[in-house]
Amino acid sequence: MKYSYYPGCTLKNKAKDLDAYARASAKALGFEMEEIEDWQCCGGVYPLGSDEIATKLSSVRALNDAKEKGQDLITVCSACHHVLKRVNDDMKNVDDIRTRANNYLKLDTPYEGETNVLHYLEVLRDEVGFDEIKKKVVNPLKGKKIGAYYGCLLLRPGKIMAFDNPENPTIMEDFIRALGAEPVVYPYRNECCGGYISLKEKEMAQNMCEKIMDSAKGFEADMLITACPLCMYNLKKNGTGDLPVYYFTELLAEALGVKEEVAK
Amino acid sequence: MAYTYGNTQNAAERIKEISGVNPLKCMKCGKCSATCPAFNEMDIKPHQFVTYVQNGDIEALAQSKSLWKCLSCFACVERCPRDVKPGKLIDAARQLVVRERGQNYLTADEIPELLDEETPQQLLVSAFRRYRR
Amino acid sequence: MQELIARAKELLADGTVARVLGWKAGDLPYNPEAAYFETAESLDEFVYNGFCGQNLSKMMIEASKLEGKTLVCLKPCDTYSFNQLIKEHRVDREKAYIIGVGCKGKLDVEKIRKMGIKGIQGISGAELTDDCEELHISTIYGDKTVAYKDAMLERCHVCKGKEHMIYDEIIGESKDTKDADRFAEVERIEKMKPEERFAFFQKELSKCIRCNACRNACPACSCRKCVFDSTKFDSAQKANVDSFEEKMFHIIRAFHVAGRCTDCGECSRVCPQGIPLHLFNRKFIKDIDTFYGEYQAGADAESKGPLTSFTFDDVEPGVVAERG
Amino acid sequence: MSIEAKEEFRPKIVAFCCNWCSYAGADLAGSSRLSYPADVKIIRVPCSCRVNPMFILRAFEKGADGVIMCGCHPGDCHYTTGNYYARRRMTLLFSMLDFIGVENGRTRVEWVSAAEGVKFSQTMNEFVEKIYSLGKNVRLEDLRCRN
Amino acid sequence: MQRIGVFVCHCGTNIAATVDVKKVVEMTAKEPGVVHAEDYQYMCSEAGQAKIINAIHEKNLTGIVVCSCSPRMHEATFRKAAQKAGLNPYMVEIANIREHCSWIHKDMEEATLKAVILARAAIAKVNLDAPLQPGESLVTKRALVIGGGIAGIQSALDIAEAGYEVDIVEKLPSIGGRMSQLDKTFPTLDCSACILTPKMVEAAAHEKINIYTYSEVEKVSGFVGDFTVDIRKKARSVDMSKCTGCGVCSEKCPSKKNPNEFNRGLNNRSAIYIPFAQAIPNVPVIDREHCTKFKTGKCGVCSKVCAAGAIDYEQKDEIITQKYGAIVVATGFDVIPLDKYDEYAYSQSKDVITSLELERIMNAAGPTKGHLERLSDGKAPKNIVFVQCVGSRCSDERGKSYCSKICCMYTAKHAMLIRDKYPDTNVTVFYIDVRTPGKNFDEFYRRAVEDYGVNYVKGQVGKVIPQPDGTLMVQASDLLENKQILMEADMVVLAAAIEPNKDVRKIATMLTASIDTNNFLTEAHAKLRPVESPTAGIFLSGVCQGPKDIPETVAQAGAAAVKAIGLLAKDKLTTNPCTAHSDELLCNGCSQCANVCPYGAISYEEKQVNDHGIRETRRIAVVNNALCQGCGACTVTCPSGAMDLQGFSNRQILAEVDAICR
Repeated sequence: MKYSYYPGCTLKNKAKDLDAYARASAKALGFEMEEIEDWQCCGGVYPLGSDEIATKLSSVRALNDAKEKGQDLITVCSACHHVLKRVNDDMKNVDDIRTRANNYLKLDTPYEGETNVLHYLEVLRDEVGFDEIKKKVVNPLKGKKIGAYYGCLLLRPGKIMAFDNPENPTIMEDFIRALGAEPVVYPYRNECCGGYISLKEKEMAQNMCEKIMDSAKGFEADMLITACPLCMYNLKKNGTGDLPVYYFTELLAEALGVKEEVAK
Repeated sequence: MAYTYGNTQNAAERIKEISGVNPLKCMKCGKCSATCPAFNEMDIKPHQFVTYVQNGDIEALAQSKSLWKCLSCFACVERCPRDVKPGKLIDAARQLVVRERGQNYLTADEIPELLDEETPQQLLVSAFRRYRR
Repeated sequence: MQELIARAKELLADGTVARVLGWKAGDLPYNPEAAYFETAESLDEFVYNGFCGQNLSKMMIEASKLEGKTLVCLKPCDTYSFNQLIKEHRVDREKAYIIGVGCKGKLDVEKIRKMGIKGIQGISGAELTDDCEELHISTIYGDKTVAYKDAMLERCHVCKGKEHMIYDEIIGESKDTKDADRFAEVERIEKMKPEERFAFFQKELSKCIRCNACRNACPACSCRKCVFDSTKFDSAQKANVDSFEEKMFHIIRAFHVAGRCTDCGECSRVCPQGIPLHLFNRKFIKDIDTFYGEYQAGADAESKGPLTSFTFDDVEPGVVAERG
Repeated sequence: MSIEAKEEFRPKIVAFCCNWCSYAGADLAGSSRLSYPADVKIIRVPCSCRVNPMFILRAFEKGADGVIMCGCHPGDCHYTTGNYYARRRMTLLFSMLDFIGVENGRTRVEWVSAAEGVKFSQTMNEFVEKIYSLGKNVRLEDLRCRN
Repeated sequence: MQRIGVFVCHCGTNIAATVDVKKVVEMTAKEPGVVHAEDYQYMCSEAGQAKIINAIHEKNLTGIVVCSCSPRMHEATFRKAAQKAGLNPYMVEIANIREHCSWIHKDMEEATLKAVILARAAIAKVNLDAPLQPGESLVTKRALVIGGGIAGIQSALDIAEAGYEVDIVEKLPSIGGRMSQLDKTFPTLDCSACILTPKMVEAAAHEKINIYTYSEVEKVSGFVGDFTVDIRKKARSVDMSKCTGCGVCSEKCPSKKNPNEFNRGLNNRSAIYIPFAQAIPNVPVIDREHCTKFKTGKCGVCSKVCAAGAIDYEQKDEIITQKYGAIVVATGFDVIPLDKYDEYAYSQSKDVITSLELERIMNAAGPTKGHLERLSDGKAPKNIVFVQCVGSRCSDERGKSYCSKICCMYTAKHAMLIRDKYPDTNVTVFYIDVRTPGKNFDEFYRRAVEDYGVNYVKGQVGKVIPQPDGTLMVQASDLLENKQILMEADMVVLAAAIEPNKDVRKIATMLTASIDTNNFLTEAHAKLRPVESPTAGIFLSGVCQGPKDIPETVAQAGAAAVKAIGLLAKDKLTTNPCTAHSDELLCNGCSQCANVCPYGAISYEEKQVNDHGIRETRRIAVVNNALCQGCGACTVTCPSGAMDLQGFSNRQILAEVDAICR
């Protein structure tokens, strides 16, 4: 299976690991991620305004690129996934935005939300299958108690993201189980860490990160995993400091025995 | 800050238009405020956004701290039983401010001192998108 | 034909049937007409050849009312109509002795004329016993030969098959003459723009002179009194001063036979103006097949027709607008 | 011609409504004061299956610009099965009208329950708007019927 | 030619404010056939009707057109008036110029013009009206009640007391319904079982009442006064006539781990079971899905221990066909599933429960024997939080748009009972509004606050956060304080919205009774006919029509019973004369009409006819007027137009079309 891949700015920079482990794991699991050419930054925040067109165009370009290749579009970064998925929904369902965006872009054939946007985790769950992953795990992460930190962007708004139950998600827990570790379910796993405001409102972000990490620790998690570079940064920077945070792809790569390759 | 929105009803209409939210659907249950992780930092609380828009008191909303404290985490959007989506309203108000007033919450000059080694690009671009025109 | 006549005489003689419904020669070599024969002698006038296109099923409605059985000669495609009439209680199966007559395709004299053949004095090669590959036409301008196929009725090019759906015995061989797609013409029209379709039907239907030949020939149009002749709908026949009249008449006529029409093609065969009336019926048949599953009226005498049955998840009428 | 074109076009629209659901839905639209253009005139029939294609053709013949039929939702027919037959009949009729080149927006079927006053009003507004966009029905009108 | 009178109603200002009634009078007066036209303030009033009657007498009117409200409102009124004046009532037509005109248009000129056109259509129709005589049909003096909860029981009792046979069909093994699951009832705090059980016993003992439990309605045909219903009596696997109800079978049954539906799955029951102690009938049923004997063929313990020899593994479903004159629907409700409200941690924590589960916990026969305990660890809760409006008043697809009506009151009840029995427990209720319309209801709620110290907080709960120590944190709004609260709780009770029983849609379809988008059955008129379905002979009892508490349910059940009795008391019903009729001279006898008739009202006869001198025997369609309901399906199927519908004839409808398109 071959997917169009949208890495996003952070994965080319501060979150290189997230990207590298994802690619290595994909190879081990037998699917291919083909980076789309000339992708542009998604903007990091989905422009909520119904009259915002320009800020949605970079996403539409990426989506259209995948459509032209006839591939599903895969992302690893939660924020990029969120933005792409929501813009795609607009292009599919909101007449006004679709018309205006197409008028602007003047594509050969108008883009109408045809591309299927998938998060890497969704590929693992729906295309590869967690049972299949379990079979391919060479270093089961036995004995590790891992808390999944979902954050907001993957889950909400639930209707559009259609990723998992937004109030009681299970995909990352199933993922953790597939790697041979024990998932820790804690109530703050879908609460916001305050990543977006961490630049100016440090104290606020600190409060929020602490709440999340204290809750996870309370339920005896040894570590957290996340799919979002911003959450990663924020939890590390503004959290309690005594709970390690990893990208989910790193643990995947480790369990699949391809982590060393990446380190090289 | 002496600048005011000429016709307040117009500004309210703009907010409704940008957000696509009908504030009249609100039944004042307060679930948004019960949900909001930034509640304590806000001067105008999420459930009050609706009333401000309804009353056309956009100036107060524009001046509020809440505008910049909202995390865009969509928790209120997800849980609102009436499809009112206070998060969308506040986002629209924020856009109105940065667009029409040229009032950037964050200027380019301020940024370097806020950065550290690990700051991801994502945070920078999102800050730009959220806080300035 | 001789075999047919011999058998008919036999059946008359032994009292199985009281009369024979077949064809006798007309005033021209190509216009045999339906006729009853009640004696062995009269059967000498009996003819059956490539020009006996007329579907005799409908005549059995009246024949069913007569004393005794009627021997009726039905071609494969006529038997569909007969079945449909049984289903609708219009003919009495017990009153009919059906001889399924062979058919190798029926001829359209208009097609011959269109080839520029005039002054026809005689035609051979169209007997049931012939192989029906070539027609030999003697005219006042000399003899001509044309391919049988080229003179066939449109309906025979889309023949439903050489099997008789109902019969008591079969005499003569049949040939499958299908060499075209039944819905091709309908599809061609469907692909046109609405204005073009409108213009097409405007042109065709404006030829209509409301002679009612179609109605009279149609085995499904068997109402004792047509709605267009009754006061029930205030639709009693009026002079045609406007195109709508024809549209209304032909749409309603097609609608009334929708799900019952066997596609026997008599309407187009008898139209003196050459209007392709069968297109309306074919359109309904095509829609019925696509929307509700393939259905051939007259294939049996029991099943419920598509307009008197339904499924819970039939397509919505909006489908017409959706498909554009 | 040019004089006629300047005349404001007010379409004639006939709505056949079944007594049990759609007519009641129209009543509810009325008592809820949900407006729709006055161009729509409703004819009450016991059931959508009472609507004969001849009625629809007749309306067009007499100069109607649009004909809409409303009935109970499939499965909710007061007479159990009436609207299922109506659905087949109208599907075929509409398809035939489309086939002979009549704009298919001039006919519509909508299922409206007694509780759907809002839907009734919305449907009529949409339909009228559609008919306005199509303009006068010149293709089916019988000119003799003008008076 | 008819002599037609047109009567235009002002309906106060309802019509007159938008429609120029004088103009309508003036315009319609000119129509062919119209010999009289007048307007009046209220046509439906006595005085208005008198005007019609007078005009009929004075002007020898043969047809009446009333331009007024919907015929669904006053057609019957005006028909009766005409009848009084000696005119056939079916010579009256209504032009609906209120609902279809004045109420939806603003422009007077436009509305007036439309009113005139609608009147013209009605005039055109009257012109072709023919006097009709209603027929008669017999009434089967027996009622069917679908559902054996308090609504069904009450309706059945009332009908039976009036002297008619009643059958109750209950899907579950016992009657009793939701009310049997309740512990106490508001606003008086009686024990639910104490007031329900006598009713159940009375119903069971009543000589006119026949109860089919563990049974479902399978098929309904016919019409008002003469329904034929197939009831599927599911195999109980126990012979009701032999069983003594000793209960040994349940005790000895080795398959004990099956969720106890009666206790909302909070504990388990055996595979052969009696749902609850007061069950009627007191006969167990084998849950074949969980029974070892049925699953593996090996076991048969119950059969061995049954002294009465009542166990019958071979029992089959039985179909009972019965005729009824009236049907009462009392299918009740359930609470909505909470899988879309995971922010309240219902699926994550055993201590987050629904109010109905709390009823079972509080009940002496419940899973905790009536002790208020946390289901997770059996400890007594110290802080209980109630959350109101969980899934009610929601405009998204997660919940229901309506107010469930009973939650405010039962929550006050729960809060009060808990504070009364366990005074050390803190009780907080988060509410959006407290809605207590009802006799002694607000007083009841105030007692909870004032006498029992229940803490009511205005605001909704955003999230219930399970803690590592097993307690819960509740994050909520206090809107009056403008605060976000984080409150400790060890039990959270959710007032989940109620919704109509899942089966009601299927039943409504069988009955051809209309149903709304929330699956509540629609009443014939929201205000004036609240217990009748628009489908004649179908009556609505209890929550199947809309959310209700017990007193309201019982009141409505009684009202539905009275309506049913009113029907059963008649020996004959006059039937709608607007039936189909076949013109024997036009009929082809083709049988197409019979194919589409839903009532089997069309048969065929070989009949001698004289068709303009031609005498012959023809196969002719004949309509049974008692069976025909007048849908008209046959009329469109008939190609020759032989089949026509009286009151809605082809020519009449065409005349209306012509009048509108004129």
